[in-house]
Amino acid sequence: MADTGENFAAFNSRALVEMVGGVTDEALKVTRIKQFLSVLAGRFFNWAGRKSLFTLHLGIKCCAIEMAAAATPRFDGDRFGVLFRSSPRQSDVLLVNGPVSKKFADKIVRLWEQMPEPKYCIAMGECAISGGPYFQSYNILEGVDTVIPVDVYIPGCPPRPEALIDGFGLLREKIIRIGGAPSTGRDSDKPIIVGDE
Amino acid sequence: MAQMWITMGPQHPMTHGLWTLRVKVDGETVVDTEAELGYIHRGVEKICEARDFTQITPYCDRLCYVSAMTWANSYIYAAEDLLEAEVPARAEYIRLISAELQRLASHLMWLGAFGPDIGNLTLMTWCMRDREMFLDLLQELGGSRMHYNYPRVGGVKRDIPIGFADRMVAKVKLFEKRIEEYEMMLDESTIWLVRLQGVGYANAEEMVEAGVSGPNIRAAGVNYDARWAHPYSVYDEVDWEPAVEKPTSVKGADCYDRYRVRIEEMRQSCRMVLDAIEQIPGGKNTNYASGDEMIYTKPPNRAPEGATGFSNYECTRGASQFYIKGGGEGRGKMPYRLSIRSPMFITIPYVAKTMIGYKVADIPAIMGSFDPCIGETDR
Amino acid sequence: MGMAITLEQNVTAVTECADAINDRFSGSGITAEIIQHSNAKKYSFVRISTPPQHWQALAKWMKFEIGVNYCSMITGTHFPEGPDERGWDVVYHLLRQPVTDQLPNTNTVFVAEKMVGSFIPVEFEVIIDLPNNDSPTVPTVQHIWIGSDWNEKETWDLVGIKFEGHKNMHRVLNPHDSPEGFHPLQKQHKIRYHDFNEMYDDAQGFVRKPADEGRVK
Amino acid sequence: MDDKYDLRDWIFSASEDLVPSLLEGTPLEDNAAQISFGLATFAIVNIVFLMLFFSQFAILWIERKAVARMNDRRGATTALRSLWVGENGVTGGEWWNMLPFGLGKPVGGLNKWLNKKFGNRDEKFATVDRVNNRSWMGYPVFPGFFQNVADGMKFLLKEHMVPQRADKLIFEVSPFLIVSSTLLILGMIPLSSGMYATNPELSILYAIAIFGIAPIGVFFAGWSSNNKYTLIGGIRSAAQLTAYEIPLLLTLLSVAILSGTFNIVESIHFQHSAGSWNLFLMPLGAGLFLLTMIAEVERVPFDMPEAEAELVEGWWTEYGGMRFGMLFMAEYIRTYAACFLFTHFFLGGWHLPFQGLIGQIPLLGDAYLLIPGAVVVLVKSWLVFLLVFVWARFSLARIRTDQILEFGWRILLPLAVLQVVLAAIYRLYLFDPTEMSNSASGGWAWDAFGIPLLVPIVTTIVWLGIFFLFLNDEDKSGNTERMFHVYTEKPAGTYVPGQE
Repeated sequence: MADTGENFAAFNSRALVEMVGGVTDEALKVTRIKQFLSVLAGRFFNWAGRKSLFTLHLGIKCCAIEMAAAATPRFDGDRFGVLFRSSPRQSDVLLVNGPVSKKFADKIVRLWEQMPEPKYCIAMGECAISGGPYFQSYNILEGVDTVIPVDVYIPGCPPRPEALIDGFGLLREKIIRIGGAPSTGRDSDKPIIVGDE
Repeated sequence: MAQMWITMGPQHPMTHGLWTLRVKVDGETVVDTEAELGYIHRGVEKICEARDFTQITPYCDRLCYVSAMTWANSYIYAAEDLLEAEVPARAEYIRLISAELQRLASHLMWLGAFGPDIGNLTLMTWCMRDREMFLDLLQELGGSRMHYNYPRVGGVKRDIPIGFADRMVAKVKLFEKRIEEYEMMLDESTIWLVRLQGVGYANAEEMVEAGVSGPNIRAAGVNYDARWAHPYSVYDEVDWEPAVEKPTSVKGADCYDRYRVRIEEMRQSCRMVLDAIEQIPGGKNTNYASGDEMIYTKPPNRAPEGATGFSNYECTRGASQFYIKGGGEGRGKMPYRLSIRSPMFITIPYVAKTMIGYKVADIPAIMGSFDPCIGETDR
Repeated sequence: MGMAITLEQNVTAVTECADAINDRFSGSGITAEIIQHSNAKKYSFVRISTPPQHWQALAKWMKFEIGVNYCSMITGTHFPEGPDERGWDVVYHLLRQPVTDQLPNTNTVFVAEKMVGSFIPVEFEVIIDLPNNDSPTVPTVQHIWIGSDWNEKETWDLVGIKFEGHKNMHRVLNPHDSPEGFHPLQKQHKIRYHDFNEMYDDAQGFVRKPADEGRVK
Repeated sequence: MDDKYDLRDWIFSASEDLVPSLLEGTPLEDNAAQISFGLATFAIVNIVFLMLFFSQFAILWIERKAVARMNDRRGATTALRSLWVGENGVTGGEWWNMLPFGLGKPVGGLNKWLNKKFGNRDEKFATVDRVNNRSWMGYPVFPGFFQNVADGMKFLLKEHMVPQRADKLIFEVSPFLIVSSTLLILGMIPLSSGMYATNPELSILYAIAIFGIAPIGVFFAGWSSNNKYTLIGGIRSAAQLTAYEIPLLLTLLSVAILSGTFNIVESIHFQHSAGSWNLFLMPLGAGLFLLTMIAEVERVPFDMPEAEAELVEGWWTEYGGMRFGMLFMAEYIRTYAACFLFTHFFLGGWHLPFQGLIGQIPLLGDAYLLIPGAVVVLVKSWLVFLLVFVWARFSLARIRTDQILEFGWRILLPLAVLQVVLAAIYRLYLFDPTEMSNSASGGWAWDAFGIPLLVPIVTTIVWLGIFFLFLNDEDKSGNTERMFHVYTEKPAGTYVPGQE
């Protein structure tokens, strides 16, 4: 057959693809499978994300000892899925447990940037919140939130390990709300403060 | 392989805090090291110039986060020197008990952090478990888990509560059994021995020359301890002997010696508090109101013009010293200059040089065995 | 029973040391006196005051003749309103420790009460007054006591006392990029307190939180 | 003896029955045999793989809980319950209403009922509520089992990061190299004689060959990350695995010599037929196998490549997100495979302990033999994991690199050679092939001088004796150079010079 540029076939492939595709699209729209999947899977993944909070093993000052105590027999943060990893690449939570000095400020920002999204920051103790007892010092920043967006504030000097565990609980509560939202676009106006019921 | 510099820190499991060790390695062998401090420099000395003598105690608590009580006591002795305060005997006993309980807690924290350095993860939790016992006791005194703000110029904040003595004796006796448990787990493990023995030699004269003090020197076979050499408190009245290790080489003390000497020191601290609680003037089951003359003598709150105060105190990591210049017009209530001598500030650069010649894997063992604490180092 | 140096031992040793220093250095401006602590057990120590130019000689002599082997702390102080001859002072705290190397499988357990002579631990305080000018300078003792190395670095870093001849002087506690001549423990720097906000303006550009801007603490 | 439950046979026969009848009359009729074989193989491979893979969660759970108990802790307690009770009463809105067509309404109703029944009941203290939502009416069900599920799923959510100066291709490829080669190990591990994916003739060699691929991936990963810690970790890993591969090979060679085959299934059959598990014939070999396997899977005390104290996280420091999750999983699969191999080579595979003796008891013995082989294998390997891998990891410290290598080359290698020689001697002179029997009661091929099972009993006693001899051989006072000897003064400070 000479190629006249016309297609005389009853069913050409393009029509088939268009038809099948159209039907599939319609079917997807009608059954709303996407919506099903996103709601259900989102729900499940949100659960996974909030139940498994690996914390960067970063000990700055006093609160680091309470952080360690929270992982040990009496308090046992492992019950709640709080594990400590030494590499920022494998952690979800940056637990700032001490004053941030000018020398350490760019280091901690770098650690924060090395952590993959979604990531969360907890300011533990007065020093990390506002400079604490060292608010007058020439070398201490007024809280870690001058350089890193903070999700949860745990006051205390140092906060007891129970408070830390509760802080993780409140972070989970927040994760239900924000899900895996990137750390840059969160509602930082409404910080969560432990004990501020 | 060519030599290369590795930067360990500031966030690194080996550092026990926030500092940087730069290591030059040739394959697995350490060729050169450099220590870099100052990541949590808070300027405590400057802040204390604007605090009166009672307000300084919390800052001294927070100097070292694992032995708050000893640092606060250390400051208090310097302030008493400055203010010429008298201290009742019962208060001295209570200070001794609190300091030795803190020493137990601190050494447990050290052992707990030393375990993961060598790779033994169980040790960490076991030590922290036992540490909680002593934190509870200290909490009964000071009201807080870590920073007690307990001693006062001229005495202590409040008396030991009723029943404290019994609880303390029970816990300390239990802990003496737990020490044997640790020794069973560690000293009889060949891996523990081959990791520590013959590693990180440091001899006594070299350490004194470099300014190392405390258990690290006693590990090298010399009994030198500020508790008897520059006496304070009532250490001459209670039953104890300094813990000293025999070095096994002319090269001095290795990591194993430093581990052993701290274990022995824990035993001696147990012995001390058990004896002190029996001898305490005023009885162990009485509770005087705070401010009572048995536990507190009101000091003058202004220092005389040009006065200085100095204390040499055996902290858990070595000799901590405070030097306070007081007086001055209108500033008599506050120190004009308060200077802190931290044992680890001088030890860490020395330890960094000690590592040269050993393997990369020995770095945490050597560093951990010297018990670094960066809170006091950076001040 | 626990042990401790007795007061008699302490007084004997302190007197010996003070006398030795006064004998050796009489007429050079170096004076040694015995001061009693007013805390704890009321022990005494030797307070030496020396002009800076004789400090190295004194230090060497102390180390090798009376066995002062331990430099424990160095304190610099700024007196901006002080007299012309005392605008700064540097205080060295030195200790004599009876510490020696041990042969294998031996150790020295001192019986404190029986110690005599140069074995008795003694505490020294060396005060060096410096004239009131912009560049306080003291000769270094880095080569005499290794332990003074980092102490001197710290004193320079925080107070700004220059140690003449010190090798490898650098900042240890303040950030390396602190501005030249910034030594926070000098008295012209006020702490961030009430009206003094100038410490917020620093080289690295850290500022207060926007919410706290202009707020007085 | 073959396992009673021959799943493989059932599936194949069912497939052979069904497929030709289904395909009758279609153009595929001629190929029915091949198709039925393919389908059956596909089914059995998937069943076995999924069983192995999901029983791995048990391994993770066992480790987590056992470790917690050794550490005086409680361990993970996460439960699925918080899926519907949320956290602290925050449930993220009525999500079921977001489902289309109102299909979520019954879910919502169920959820409300569950919340009412098992949810937080407004305790006086909010913290009680917060803590309580990890259990069902106060009774945790498989506490913490779902923690590992959550960990794995979370990794899927994480951002994928490649260091800027990394060698991107190799950085991306090496996790897959490690994971895929690790999954291949599972291919030839039999769960019982009737449950295996494939059974190559030389499956022992295959296992070792596959075990040897992952180290290359490890080295690639360490090198390509462009990080000094990972580089050192990768090099350490390469050195260590090379050193320990050879004793491992020799140990397996001795297993092959003893059982006369390079096939795992046959070597298991041999253990039963000859009358004794290999563990009792070559305790030395079993010990060597465990030691080298711990080193192969890089766990404490041989975890130098991942030494957390000095190398942050070792060669996987730079991996985050799902890449790290896969590497983590691969490490556990390797450990799990090591447990399976130990079970098969030394603990008689799917055979029950004292199967021959207990099986002869009427009724009880029959019931005993009804236990499925797959269950026996799984329980045995979990026990091996718990008693060897977990226990060692959390009671021992970590050995230094040079000490690891010295131990491998200078101690393990000669011992492995010795074991090969011993195995040959056993097979040649102490083994009686005529007494082999594949019946339920097993054979008596290791008798000597007419005493049943004399060879394994004597062997075990001799090696235990040697072990205890070495255990108590510390000369505490003789050696002043102290290496390897506890020589400390006790109590400290009692020594006064001049009074000794």
